[in-house]
Amino acid sequence: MNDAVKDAVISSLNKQSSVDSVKSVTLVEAVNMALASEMRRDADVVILGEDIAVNGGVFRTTANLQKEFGNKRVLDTPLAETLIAGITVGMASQGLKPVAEIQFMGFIYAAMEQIISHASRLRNRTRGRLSCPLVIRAPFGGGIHAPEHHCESTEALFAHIPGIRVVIPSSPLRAYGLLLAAIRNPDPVIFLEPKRIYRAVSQPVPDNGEALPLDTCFTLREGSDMTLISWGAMIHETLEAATRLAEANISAEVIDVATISPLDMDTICASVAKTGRCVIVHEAARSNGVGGEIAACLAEQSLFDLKAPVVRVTGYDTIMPYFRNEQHYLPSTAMIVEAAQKLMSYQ
Amino acid sequence: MNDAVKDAVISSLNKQSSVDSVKSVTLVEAVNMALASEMRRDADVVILGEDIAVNGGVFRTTANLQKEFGNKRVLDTPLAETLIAGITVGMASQGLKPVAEIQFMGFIYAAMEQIISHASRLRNRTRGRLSCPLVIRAPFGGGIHAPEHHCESTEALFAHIPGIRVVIPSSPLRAYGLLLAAIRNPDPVIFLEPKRIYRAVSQPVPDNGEALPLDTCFTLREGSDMTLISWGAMIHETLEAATRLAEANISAEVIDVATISPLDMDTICASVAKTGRCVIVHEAARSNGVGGEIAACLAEQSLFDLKAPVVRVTGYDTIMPYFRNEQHYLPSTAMIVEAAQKLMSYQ
Amino acid sequence: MKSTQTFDISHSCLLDATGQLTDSCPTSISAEHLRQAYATMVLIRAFDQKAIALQRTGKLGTYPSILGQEAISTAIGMTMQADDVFVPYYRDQAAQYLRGVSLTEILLYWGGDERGSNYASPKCAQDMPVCVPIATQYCHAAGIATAMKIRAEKRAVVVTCGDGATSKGDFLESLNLAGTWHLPMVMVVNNNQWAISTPRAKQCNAQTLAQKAIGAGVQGLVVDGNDYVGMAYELQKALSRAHAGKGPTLIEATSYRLGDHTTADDASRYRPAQELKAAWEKEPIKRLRHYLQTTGLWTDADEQALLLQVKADIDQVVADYTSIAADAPESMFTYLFEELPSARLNQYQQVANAAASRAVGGGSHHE
Amino acid sequence: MKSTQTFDISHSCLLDATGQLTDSCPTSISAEHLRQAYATMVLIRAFDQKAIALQRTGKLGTYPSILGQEAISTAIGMTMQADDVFVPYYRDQAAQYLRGVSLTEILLYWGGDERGSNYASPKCAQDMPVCVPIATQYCHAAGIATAMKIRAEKRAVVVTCGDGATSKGDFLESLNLAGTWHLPMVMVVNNNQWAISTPRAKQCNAQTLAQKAIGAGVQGLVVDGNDYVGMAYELQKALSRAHAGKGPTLIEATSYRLGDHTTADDASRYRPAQELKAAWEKEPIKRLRHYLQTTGLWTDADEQALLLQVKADIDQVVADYTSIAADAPESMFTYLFEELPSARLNQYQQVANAAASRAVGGGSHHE
Ligand SMILES: Cc1ncc(C[n+]2csc(CCOP(=O)(O)OP(=O)(O)O)c2C)c(N)n1
Ligand SMILES: Cc1ncc(C[n+]2csc(CCOP(=O)(O)OP(=O)(O)O)c2C)c(N)n1
Ligand SMILES: [Mg+2]
Ligand SMILES: [Mg+2]
Repeated sequence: MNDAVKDAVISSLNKQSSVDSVKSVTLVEAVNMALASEMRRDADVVILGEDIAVNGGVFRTTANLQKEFGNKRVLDTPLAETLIAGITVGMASQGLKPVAEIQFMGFIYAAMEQIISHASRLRNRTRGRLSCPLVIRAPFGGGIHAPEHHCESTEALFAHIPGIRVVIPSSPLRAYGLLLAAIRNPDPVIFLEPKRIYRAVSQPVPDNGEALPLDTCFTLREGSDMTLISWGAMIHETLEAATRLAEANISAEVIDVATISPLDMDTICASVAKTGRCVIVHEAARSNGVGGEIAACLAEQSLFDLKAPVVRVTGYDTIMPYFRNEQHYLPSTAMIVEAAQKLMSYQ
Repeated sequence: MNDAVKDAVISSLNKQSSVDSVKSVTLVEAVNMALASEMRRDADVVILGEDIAVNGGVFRTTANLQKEFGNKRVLDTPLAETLIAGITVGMASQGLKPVAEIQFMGFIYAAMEQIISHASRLRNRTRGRLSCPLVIRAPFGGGIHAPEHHCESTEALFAHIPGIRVVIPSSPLRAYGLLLAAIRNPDPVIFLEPKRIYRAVSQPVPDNGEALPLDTCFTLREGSDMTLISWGAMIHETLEAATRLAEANISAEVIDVATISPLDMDTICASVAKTGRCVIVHEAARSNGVGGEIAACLAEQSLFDLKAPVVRVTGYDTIMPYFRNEQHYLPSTAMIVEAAQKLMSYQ
Repeated sequence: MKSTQTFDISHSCLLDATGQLTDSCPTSISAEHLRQAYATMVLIRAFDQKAIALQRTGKLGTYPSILGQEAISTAIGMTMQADDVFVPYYRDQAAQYLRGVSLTEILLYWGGDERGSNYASPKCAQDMPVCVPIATQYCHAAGIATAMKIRAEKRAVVVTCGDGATSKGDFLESLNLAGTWHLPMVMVVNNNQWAISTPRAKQCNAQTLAQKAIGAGVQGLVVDGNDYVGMAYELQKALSRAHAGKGPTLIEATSYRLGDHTTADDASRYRPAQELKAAWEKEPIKRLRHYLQTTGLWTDADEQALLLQVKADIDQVVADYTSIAADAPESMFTYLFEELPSARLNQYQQVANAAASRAVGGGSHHE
Repeated sequence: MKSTQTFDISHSCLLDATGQLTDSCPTSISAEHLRQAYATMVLIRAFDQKAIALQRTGKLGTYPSILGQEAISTAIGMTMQADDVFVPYYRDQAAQYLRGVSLTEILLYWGGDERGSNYASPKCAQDMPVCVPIATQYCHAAGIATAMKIRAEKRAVVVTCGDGATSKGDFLESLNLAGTWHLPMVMVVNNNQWAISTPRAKQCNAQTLAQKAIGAGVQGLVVDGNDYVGMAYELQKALSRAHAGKGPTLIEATSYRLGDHTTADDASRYRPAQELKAAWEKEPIKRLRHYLQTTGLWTDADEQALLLQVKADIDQVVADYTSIAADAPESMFTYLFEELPSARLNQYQQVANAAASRAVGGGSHHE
């Protein structure tokens, strides 16, 4: 992101957290606030999904919205993910701004055909005559002791698809600002919510209707020895790792990619130019994960800035184990610290 | 691949092409030969898909198989890709070895849920009690002046999924040997056929029932100045580029990845250790493509072998244009040569 | 204790294969309506033949012929309200034409040019482009109908597909939603008896495809799709129901694919010649002409004038089409997003530069 | 010219809500059969309560209760042939148990341990594990039935799902295939009136879910799923048809989800208390017991003995379950492929090493 935007973002991040008249909310509540705020502002915004209306969503992200906005704008659908994605495309083609929920990312695969073959292409196929201003939200990631198929982190599948944006917030504040931006964006956005931290932290989030930019990374901590890159729930282990590294006198910059597609490599390359070392952290399986794309861009654009190999600390290339063993799959703070420390041996 | 296998493969490659009593066949015919050969050998092999039986497939890869093997082993399905993938999983769970065809890769997306959530997991979910020895074949790639949605190269989506193999032949010989291996493999394999070269070249392929290994790259040409890596139809532009580079006294090694998941990085790293330079060529969109994974592995494992940035020559991050402009999307030999020449300026 | 519930599917045909009306002509279908419908069908059949010829001579890509299904598509175009939304499949040349899509645009689309779906006429600005992935358009149609319901508009969506499409999940999910949400939709299944090489009987064991509506709580019926009059009449009724908020209708329009699946197909490999011959006896244009001529609504002079006009129109269309140079290569990025993300500027520039350096040799025309 | 075609859906109930037979008991259902079925239902209800209690105390993960659907699942388990294949959904504890799956395995599965689907009994070695992605199992069932047909075996597949699942494309695609290929399948829809918070009426506008069979050319019927006798009888007939090569049957078994959707749900947020209360009046166990007692097939002494046995069995199951330590972390790679590709050896070693270094603190038990 350019410096002006960056300053604005960082100062707003700081401003918000210092305002104590503002209600502290969790990520779930921030999503709910953003939906309500945008639905009040824009009558074209409608939301739909399984169990989102009367029940308010299995995670309560859409709680009370049907009460406020009525059953024409808050729609419980039949159980059919292909359909949900497909009608969302249809609604968007006529100028509505639908926000669909897929109950868990593990059930989004039936929607892939509509996302890949239609949502991402409608504008291009019609040379701009029609467009597809939709958002598809889904909780993602493991770590909440859920049954199988409820722990997916397959953001890389979407990041490979041209014509859609993929956005992942890692705090209530960014959830609010990025979701507003996603809804207002005139093109399709896949918005993945890290459910492991849905209620992990609260943060004051002013309901001011201000969107965040969709094409920039967020630098959460500045540092000079290495760059730690992550997104979603893993940001928390990553920040913790940075704290622990600081105790060992290693200064780590932490970047929250947040908008994993299109990817803001400028911020990442600038950071690596400064630090010369880079650890990429994600929960998804390693091979062909988004970390691979970032490392590849570094190998292409920043090779001579690198003092050390680019290291990925990620989920393994295997099926996420059922929950008794899921902690053995998820990257840990210790693993990030260890990887980072190894990199310091390269000068 | 280890050296013994490598020698065997290279010698067999050479042997075959020198045997002139053997019929020269196209890639389409090689696929057909492999299917017939394995169906003769193994009564559990059945094939299914849209228009594959009576019609012999829209590309004729399954021509005449129903005549030989009857309508219990060669099944025309209704028009439903989710179903095709799902019944294939069911059949495989009971010990059949189904080989399903998806008519074009652009229509495989409806099958994603079955591939990701079931085919890849059945063995793991049941701790080996059940398994999924299936093959899903699909023609892929652009360049044949087909309508929209008929030109997909989204192999990266499958390469990110643990528990499945992704295999891509680039010659009739490898199509035959790799397809046999895929069918015999006890786990699910996505087998993508580069339709641009379905009939581009003929090659003597002995119908000897010999499978190729599924976990090794194929080194098609040895060289010392740089490594060119590709797969599928783009292998042809890549080999042509190597020839042109040789004319300019640049010695390029050419590696056909062929089994893009799991990926044989040993062969690639060994080559780059020798050459110090690497160009990765693929038709798919660049971001989060398989080229990214290879470059990332190099940045991780071979950083200090690299004399020059790892360069990707790929399709753009956009929707493949309709056919009047598709040539502007497809990487060309000239682009590969240009990228390679630039790399020679790094010493 | 046992009880039984009963469901009905009606079959209708007004204009039989010999061109005789089996009942009186509905008053909602005027003579002028029938004359225009007939002229459209003749035009579209001629256009279709020309498109196939263009493909054979390398001037068009793979093309799906409408041959045999002209009555269905024409009836859709003739009966829809201007502000309804049409969600076509790839054999809807007649309906698209009547909605305002130019024949040049249809050629452009099959000629491998995205601009063919950027309909210039404001009359069809809201219509969806042709949909290639089978049945996926049914979900769009249901979404568009939902938008109409949300906005409390008196509009309807007409969506079409083939018989093969009815096996696909998205067709069935959308049909179910249409019933559940009582959507203003008219769903037309062009049952042309084949899905490429797969005959209707291998697609589904039900006697009719219309009866899929029963499981969705939707009104379903079978209409002879070679009968223009019956087709138009049932569409009028279904559209009225939709406009009046009375819910969706599924119409199975039975016809026959008189051509190959597309120009890339050779139906003789899988289809009995006898069956094709028999189907020609029932084709829609001849029977409508017979009716119009025997009732004095159409004369030989009308026919002569029409054929001249059709030839002139099509020559013009082809001339327009072949004169359009390929779009700029960098257009592959222009419409990817409303505004190109900065992360893609590099690639945009790369395409543009590559094109500029190739351009020395001139733009690519239709080969 | 108009003609009409008619389709029927039958509704049946033998044992009514008061526990009276509305007809004579089918001879194919013996007294011993009924006693065993009753005992199973009582066992499974007690197991279900225990599982919920385990979840509440942190000893089990999210768990989906079978409460109210015991008759359907038990009837499936009682009527299937040993060499048939069962393709369950997640409320099939009774059928799975009767097929040979141990209750300990069921707890293991919901306790977050893959070994819960590695059924030790050879009796159910061919059965599919519980399926979480709704309706996807219908395709597997169709594939398994296809395998049987290819191999010309006299076996059948029974597959189940909920009412919500009938909206999903894969359910409908599979139903269509069952009809088209005349597959040896019995498809049971557990219509428990709710899909999480979505009531049956918001899922589909059709009067019954069974009528989805009509559009697929499949025999469809509605059975009172709280009536064990009727359920077992209709299943016997459907299985006989399947075994005899006479094709598939879709059975909509109507019941009611007497519990929350899962332990993660709170149905009071969306479901009228009145409706739940009314549903309890029709629940399946009481009515079967009433029938057995009034016909002298079951005594108070039988009941006492059964309850003692059930308690002992369940205590044993829980003891077994809680004594099983977590699987080795590296098992996440052991079953990924038949043979681990060399490209994954590194990661395998990494997990194993990490586990070894953590293991100093002891293995993870059920929290
Ligand atoms: C999802 C999908 N699968 C496969 C195809 C390839 N394909 C194109 S047309 C066609 C047959 C369609 O048959 P039908 O629905 O009866 O329509 P018709 O072409 O007969 O008008 C197939 C299989 C496709 N376009 N989309
Ligand atoms: C494809 C898919 N979408 C969503 C879910 C989340 N989910 C789990 S159960 C359920 C409702 C299922 O309802 P129904 O089919 O009626 O079965 P019931 O639970 O009532 O027995 C939903 C939406 C899922 N598991 N799979
Ligand atoms: Mg057809
Ligand atoms: Mg239910």
